[in-house]
Amino acid sequence: MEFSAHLLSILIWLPILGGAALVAIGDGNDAGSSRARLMRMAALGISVLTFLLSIGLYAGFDNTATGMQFNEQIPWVASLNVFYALGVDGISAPLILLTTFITPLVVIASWDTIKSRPAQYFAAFLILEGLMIGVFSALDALLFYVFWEAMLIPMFLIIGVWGGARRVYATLKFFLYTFLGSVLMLVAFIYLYGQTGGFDLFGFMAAPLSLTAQKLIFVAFLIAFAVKVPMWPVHTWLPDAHVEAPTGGSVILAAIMLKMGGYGFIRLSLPIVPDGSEYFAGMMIALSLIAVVYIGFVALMQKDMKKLIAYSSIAHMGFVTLGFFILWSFDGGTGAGLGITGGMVQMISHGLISGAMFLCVGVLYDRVHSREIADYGGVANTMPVFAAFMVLFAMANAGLPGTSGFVGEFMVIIASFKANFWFAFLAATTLILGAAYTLWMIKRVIYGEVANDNVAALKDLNGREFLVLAILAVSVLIVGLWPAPLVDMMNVTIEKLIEQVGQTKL
Amino acid sequence: MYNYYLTIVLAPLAAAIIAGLAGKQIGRAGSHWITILGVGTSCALSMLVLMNMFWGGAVAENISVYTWAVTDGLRMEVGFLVDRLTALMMCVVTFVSLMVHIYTIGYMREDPGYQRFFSYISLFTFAMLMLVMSNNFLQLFFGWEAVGLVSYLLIGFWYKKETAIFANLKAFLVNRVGDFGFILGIAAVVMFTGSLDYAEVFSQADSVATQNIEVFSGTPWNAMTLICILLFIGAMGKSAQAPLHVWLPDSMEGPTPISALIHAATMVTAGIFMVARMSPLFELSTTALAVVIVVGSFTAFFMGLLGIVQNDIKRVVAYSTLSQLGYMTVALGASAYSAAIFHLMTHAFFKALLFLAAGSVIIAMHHEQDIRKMGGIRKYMPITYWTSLIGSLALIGFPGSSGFFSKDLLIEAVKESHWHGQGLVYWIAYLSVLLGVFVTALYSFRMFFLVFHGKERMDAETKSHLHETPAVVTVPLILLAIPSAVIGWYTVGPVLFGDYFGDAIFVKDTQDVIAHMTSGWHGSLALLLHAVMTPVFWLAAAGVFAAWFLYLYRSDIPAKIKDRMSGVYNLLDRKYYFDDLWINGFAAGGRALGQLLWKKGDELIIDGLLVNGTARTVGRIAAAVRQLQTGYLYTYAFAMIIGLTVLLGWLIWLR
Amino acid sequence: MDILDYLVAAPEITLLGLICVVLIADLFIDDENRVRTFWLSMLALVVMLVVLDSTGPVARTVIFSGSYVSDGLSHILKLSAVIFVGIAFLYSRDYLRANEIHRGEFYLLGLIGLLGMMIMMSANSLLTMYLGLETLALSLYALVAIDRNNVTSAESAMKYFILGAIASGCLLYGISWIYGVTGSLQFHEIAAAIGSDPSLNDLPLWFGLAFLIVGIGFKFGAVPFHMWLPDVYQGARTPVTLYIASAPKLAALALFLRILVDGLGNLHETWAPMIMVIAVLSLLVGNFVAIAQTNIKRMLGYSAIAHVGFILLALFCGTEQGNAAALFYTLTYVVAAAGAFGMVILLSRRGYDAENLSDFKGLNARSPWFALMMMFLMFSMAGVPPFVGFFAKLNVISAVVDSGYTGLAVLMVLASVVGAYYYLRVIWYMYFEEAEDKAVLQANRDTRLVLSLNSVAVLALGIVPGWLLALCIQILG
Amino acid sequence: MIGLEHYLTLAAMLFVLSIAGIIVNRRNLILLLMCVELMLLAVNFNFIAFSRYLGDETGQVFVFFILTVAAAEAAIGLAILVVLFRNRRSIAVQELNTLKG
Amino acid sequence: MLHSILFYMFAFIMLGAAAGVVFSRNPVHSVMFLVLTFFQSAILWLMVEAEFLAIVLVLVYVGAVMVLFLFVVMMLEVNIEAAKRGLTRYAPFAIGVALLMAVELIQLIWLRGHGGSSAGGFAPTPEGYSNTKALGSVLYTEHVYAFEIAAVILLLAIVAAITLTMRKRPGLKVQNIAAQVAVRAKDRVRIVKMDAEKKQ
Repeated sequence: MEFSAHLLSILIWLPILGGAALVAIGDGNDAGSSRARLMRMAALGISVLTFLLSIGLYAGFDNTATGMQFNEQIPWVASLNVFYALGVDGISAPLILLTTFITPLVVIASWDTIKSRPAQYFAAFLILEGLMIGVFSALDALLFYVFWEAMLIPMFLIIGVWGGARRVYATLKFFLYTFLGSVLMLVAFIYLYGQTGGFDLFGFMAAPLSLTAQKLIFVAFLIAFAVKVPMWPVHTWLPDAHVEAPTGGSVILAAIMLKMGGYGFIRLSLPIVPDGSEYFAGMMIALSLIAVVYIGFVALMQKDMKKLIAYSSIAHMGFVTLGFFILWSFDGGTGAGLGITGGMVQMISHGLISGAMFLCVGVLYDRVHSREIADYGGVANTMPVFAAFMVLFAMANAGLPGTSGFVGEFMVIIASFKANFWFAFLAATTLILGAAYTLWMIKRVIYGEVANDNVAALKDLNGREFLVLAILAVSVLIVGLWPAPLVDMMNVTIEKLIEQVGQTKL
Repeated sequence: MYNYYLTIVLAPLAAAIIAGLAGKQIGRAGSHWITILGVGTSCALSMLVLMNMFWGGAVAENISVYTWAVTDGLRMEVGFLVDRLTALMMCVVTFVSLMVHIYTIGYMREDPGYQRFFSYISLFTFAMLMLVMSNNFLQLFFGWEAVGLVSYLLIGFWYKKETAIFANLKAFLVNRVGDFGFILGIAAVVMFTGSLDYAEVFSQADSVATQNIEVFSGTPWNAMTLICILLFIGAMGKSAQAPLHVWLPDSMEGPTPISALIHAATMVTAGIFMVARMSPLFELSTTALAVVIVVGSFTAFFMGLLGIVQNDIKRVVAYSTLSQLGYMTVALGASAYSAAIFHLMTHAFFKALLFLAAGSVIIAMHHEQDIRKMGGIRKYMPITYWTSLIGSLALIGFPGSSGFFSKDLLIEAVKESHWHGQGLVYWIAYLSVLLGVFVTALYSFRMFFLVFHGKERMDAETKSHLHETPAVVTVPLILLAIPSAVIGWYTVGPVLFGDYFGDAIFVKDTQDVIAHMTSGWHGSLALLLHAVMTPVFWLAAAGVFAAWFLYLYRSDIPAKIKDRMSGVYNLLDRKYYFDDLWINGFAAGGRALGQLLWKKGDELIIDGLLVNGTARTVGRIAAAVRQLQTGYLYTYAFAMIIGLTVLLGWLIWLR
Repeated sequence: MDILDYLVAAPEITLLGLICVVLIADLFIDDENRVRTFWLSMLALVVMLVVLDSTGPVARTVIFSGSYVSDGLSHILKLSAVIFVGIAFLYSRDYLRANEIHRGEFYLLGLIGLLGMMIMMSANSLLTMYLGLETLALSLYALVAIDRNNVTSAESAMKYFILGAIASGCLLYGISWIYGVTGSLQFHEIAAAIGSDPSLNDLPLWFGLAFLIVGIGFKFGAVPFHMWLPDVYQGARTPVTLYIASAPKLAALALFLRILVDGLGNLHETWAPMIMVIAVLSLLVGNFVAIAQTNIKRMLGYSAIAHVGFILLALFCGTEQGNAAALFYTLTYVVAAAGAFGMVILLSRRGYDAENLSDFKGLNARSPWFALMMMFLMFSMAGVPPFVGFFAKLNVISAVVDSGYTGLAVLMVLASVVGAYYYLRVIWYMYFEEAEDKAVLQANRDTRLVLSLNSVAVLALGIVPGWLLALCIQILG
Repeated sequence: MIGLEHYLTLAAMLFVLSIAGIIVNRRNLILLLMCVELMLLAVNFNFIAFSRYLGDETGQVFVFFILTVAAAEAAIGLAILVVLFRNRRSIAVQELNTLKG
Repeated sequence: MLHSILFYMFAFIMLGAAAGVVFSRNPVHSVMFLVLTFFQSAILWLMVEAEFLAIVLVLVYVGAVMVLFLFVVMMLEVNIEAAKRGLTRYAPFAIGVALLMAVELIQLIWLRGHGGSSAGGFAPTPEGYSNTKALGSVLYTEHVYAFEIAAVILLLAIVAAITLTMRKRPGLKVQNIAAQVAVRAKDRVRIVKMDAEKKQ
């Protein structure tokens, strides 16, 4: 049995089964008990092991291969022609790596901040990790859908059980919003199943479809993915979910779950319904730009740090969709690939940055138990190390060159300029708006005189927090200063994708 | 030379990282030594590079360091283009930076953030070097933003000060407005050339200039004009050209050394450098050049005027910086790139000097910056006094000083720039630079007199402690005073007329003012002798005289003028209401818009009506349908019967 | 007719014999030892499993002059019914003991009801179908009223009885028309008659059909013939509700498949629109009204209506795929429903029915394992993968889409989003709210084990649904 | 001549009458039980008429079973009624509404 | 012709009686009307030569079921006055729906035709036809399965009725023979030793 032949399965099932074991063993509802400690260690061990194994994915990944790699395929539901088919390419592999990278950090970050039922909490994250990897590696639409939906369950619980005051509202909104989006995707899948006789994604891609069918399928996909991304105007679940979620939940939500939407667009919408996508490209671009500008303004006025970061996530994800959907605005030459690469890089980078930002807020929240900007001020006086990290991540969030935040935005702006001056014009407003809302927050939270006794009593980062933030900081800088390894992973796949999308299916 | 370049760039970076991350471990002395060592190395090597260029005949080098990313046929690289322009900038940057490093030892002696400060300024040096040494737009933008970042950090260095953290946010955001244009400009470059590499882009410049782009449909714009104007918007932000100048005076909230380094000598001139670097592009668009010259003229004259009403010692210098940057911009617009760069260089020295001198005064005055509370300091601080005098004279273009050569020739170049067809633009430019001379002299010496001469207006406590600053402060003053005084004399010939820049700067023959002036060039001495014949000299002299008259001789007059012309005074005092426009106009407008979109758009319409509205509707339907389940048997039976009847009716009548 | 032919009917015959044994044995068991009746009944069910296992599935066999049919469908339905009745008995035992309604008649009526179901599942003529239906219905009426001191039980039994009688009246009226038009009561003869004489396919037959649909709709609890259902679910004691909510759904499916598919399959284009309308109404009414409920039994009642909507939409397609989907859906839904009501029973204590949703508050703190199990069940009912409810819905939607009703499929999924809310609310109460009552749930080991198996089954079936799906397709293919 | 239609019509009217009796009655549960009996009677009419018309005894056999079941049904219905009455001391239909919504 | 007149007569009486069942205010009257309805039905069934069922109807229904009804009506001591409060609020609407259904059914029967036509009345039965015999010959052969089920239903009815209604009344005195037999002397008599009272 070759290791790499089952690597994806291992990556999926190791955390899921580990999580299940954690739930089964439990912690006796005592966060301080030695059993709870053991569970934490186990969770960390599993997530780190998953990460280490995923390095094998990177090492074994062939940048030049055009097809899927690490393929696995066994029949699952024979009567529906469903396969347990896995594989990765340059689009999914980086996202899987992101997932395995972020999860151990979340585990570390939540180490002793979760006081109730830590075993369940960590189990939820592990299961979520496995499911997310599953989404990114599924090559069968139904398998994809199963992972996609199942993912909602642990997240629903994470927000609902360990969240803030309005957690129930937020988590129900999150669940129902995303559920609503994805069920229509299911209908589209079933329709395609009827057309092709299977759920194979490549079968879907190869199937000829009328323009009307493509449009309808696109809309079904759109609702699913737009909610997840989230795009304006179906974004309002995100701020609520983020605000109420525990830190770890926010991190995973922002860092990885939002990427599902972008991944869905690029993996499903574009290749399966190229003509439908082209038909709606204008609308998608418009929505993306609204996300950038409108949400930028909204983010400016937020009083809650998490909400602000949540809105900034929406704005940043606008770049992803913009990058993807300017695909048809070029007549050859540079552009399409740049846009998609930019969108992809933006996803990875946003995963790192928004995760880091939420962790930063979490650090403050753990100490003061408030997310209100007004409750802070002059944090730099008492937490200089933390302040340094926070400013770094804020700058990354504002798209400063040298940080990962810049790479994607730069590529997308350049590509969109070629598509249309005004696309780039509106997209580039993020330079101003992004800096404005992020740095204004920094000004009010980090800088200034010590605002109150709470701030005066703050203690700087402990070793655990430092470790997490430092790892993220380094990765943000590495991606910012040398994105080539990341981009090289994607190039071939994206070229092939563009070629594929370029061929009409009518 | 590759290793030299790498060392030049990385030495300050390494120093910054060490001082920043291990500041506690290496201590205060450790951190200043390490950073000074780093910058010193850079400086020395930069000099070496420059000398190689100047005397060794080294040719321009275009080297790729590493590939940042390649995708979709667009190569994005990190690399160095070291030509004569770059070499000059490298020297200016590293030299001023070195001086500032040394000076900081004294200036920041008691500051708790000592190590952090050194880390920042070293980091700045790295960023600025990356900017000037770049061989492509990506790295240019990187450096561009990185210097902005450090500027942000340094303005807000004293983060407890509300004004400081306001100023740094403002600086960053206003700069971002410029960057907004800049990145679009880069995008436009990529669109038309498919490359980010300077050499590649410049080689395609001619073909780009023939293309059009319809930004507004039906109105074709020349591609080159669009590119240049967009890039110039970036320059306006960084080099504080009106109306994006508002951040610079506020940036004086930062410690004085960085005002000298970043907000006078180096970073703010990045825009000037960039335009000069892009001369092969700008040359191909006269429209863009006209825009450049108009913006520059406005800045040069009107910002200078503001210097007259300022009372904060650093702000006066800051407005003078604005005005001088305007001069450089005008020169750029007049295609006199070398004049602009030359002025940039001299300005770097004397303006850094002036700032450091001001800082010296501030140290001595225990961080009092209001010039109305100074006076007569001359006798307490002789070194500061004399160096300040040199700086001020250089600033006003006193014959023989470095400023004289640069400014005089700059104005001459503007005067000679006939290609604008003697139109309105020409006159605007020429008149503003000319009148600007008077204004410059007036505010420079107003400050000089108020600080160093006249009555001692400070309180007794301060006065009792007043003494010359230590050597770490004065040595850099002296070291900067020397080039401020003499560098023009030696370099004007080769730099301006001796084809120093060679290929580094491209000027179209038809627009080559400097070449036009070369015929009238007979060496520094000739120019010096010629000085008294020019209006420039007399205007400057008049300015100095006016300053003397108003602020030393009849110091009661200014108040009267102020009363008499309160309208004008208010206009100046409120800085032409630019700040109000930005803060109360755009920033407040943006916030109001954000509030509107959030509360009305997101919370009311999307969340309230659409999302929760749907949920409410579902709930209402549920409650309503629930009412049908009355609990009465006959209702239940009736429902069944109605169902049956409808089925039957459908079958019999409708089917 | 050879006497050996009767062996085909061995399950029914055996069960009848066992019922008599239990009936008589129960007379000699006093109240303290009533649990013996339980064990005896369970033994009877085990015997049934053995008998069923040894008699089937054989090739389709028709005996008793065409009254009785034994085929794959009847076999699997009977097998499942026996199992679910057993589960219902098991979950009920402790509750009944605690609430002092532990009477032998509960098991007896349950077994007779099972016999009724089995008769329906094997019915090959309208007459046997009707008699089986009545056997089941009368047992259920009596079961609902079995707690004689309970006002709501009596009320719901009365409602159930009256409405059931109307429904069976309508069914009979419909049967009379079918009989009048085709001259036969046996399904294949009816089908043959319509097939050979297309002129029969006219209004009189359709009228009969409409009346039949009332009866079938009532049995399923489809809107607008559903109104008994919430009241009965709520009013009956929880074990009875559990009984009603589980196995009889299988009988209802048999009712539909035997009559409308086997017998009146030729009339598909007439009955399909009617079924579609009542199915869609069920889907909407069930899901919407369930949201407004505070009583979990009532909520599950409305949820049952919504699920019926799904089952009927699968049947509406009239394709093999659709029928298989309906069978799959029913089987898996019943698994989840049995588990859910089992959980409600588990939460109840002596003299206290945990009927309100709020009784589930903080269950995770009290008994994390059962909270997890309940969560599985709720997510399965909501149709969230990887639980089996998802595959059930998938099959149905797939059948609907294949029949060309994509718009209908969209409506179905949207309705399930609305439906998801009230299932989530249960989870919300269990996980996100503080417990009002911190007591840990007590349960016998066997109940605990079976309930866990039951709940884990919805996950296990969701992960490996292939075999069951293949089986359903094979049976109805 | 009196034929099938007449009997069917009679059955239909009886059927409708019984249904009307059920849905308009709010007084008395016993009446509902009686209406159910009427309904079954209507069905029986149909069966007998069709049986006679078709010359096929099966319909009459069905009636036989309906009568049997109806008797059993009546017994159980009345038993439930008794239980209800014992608990509530009322058999008014309009008071039977504690379960609703 | 006579046949027709008789049919219409009995039919109208039957419908009238049925209406009496529905609209009568006194439950006892309703039961009586129901009995009348059954009698009329029996007659009408006789007219189509369904003698066996007609007899069964009278014997089983009128004789047993109706008596049961009457018994229950009497037993429950229903307050007749209180039960008189009339019809449901939407009775007119309900009657409208019922009429609509009647129209639908009658339209079906008379206007749209059915499987066959018997406008000329029922075909005569063959000579020597005995309804009872015909039924008897199929009941235990062809329909033996149904017959057995019917038996089960009756058993069920017994079980159910007993389950629901039989109860031990609190005041009822019954002997517990097992307990009586099992009794032992020491349970009944306790011999208490007492000290003799002192004489005063």
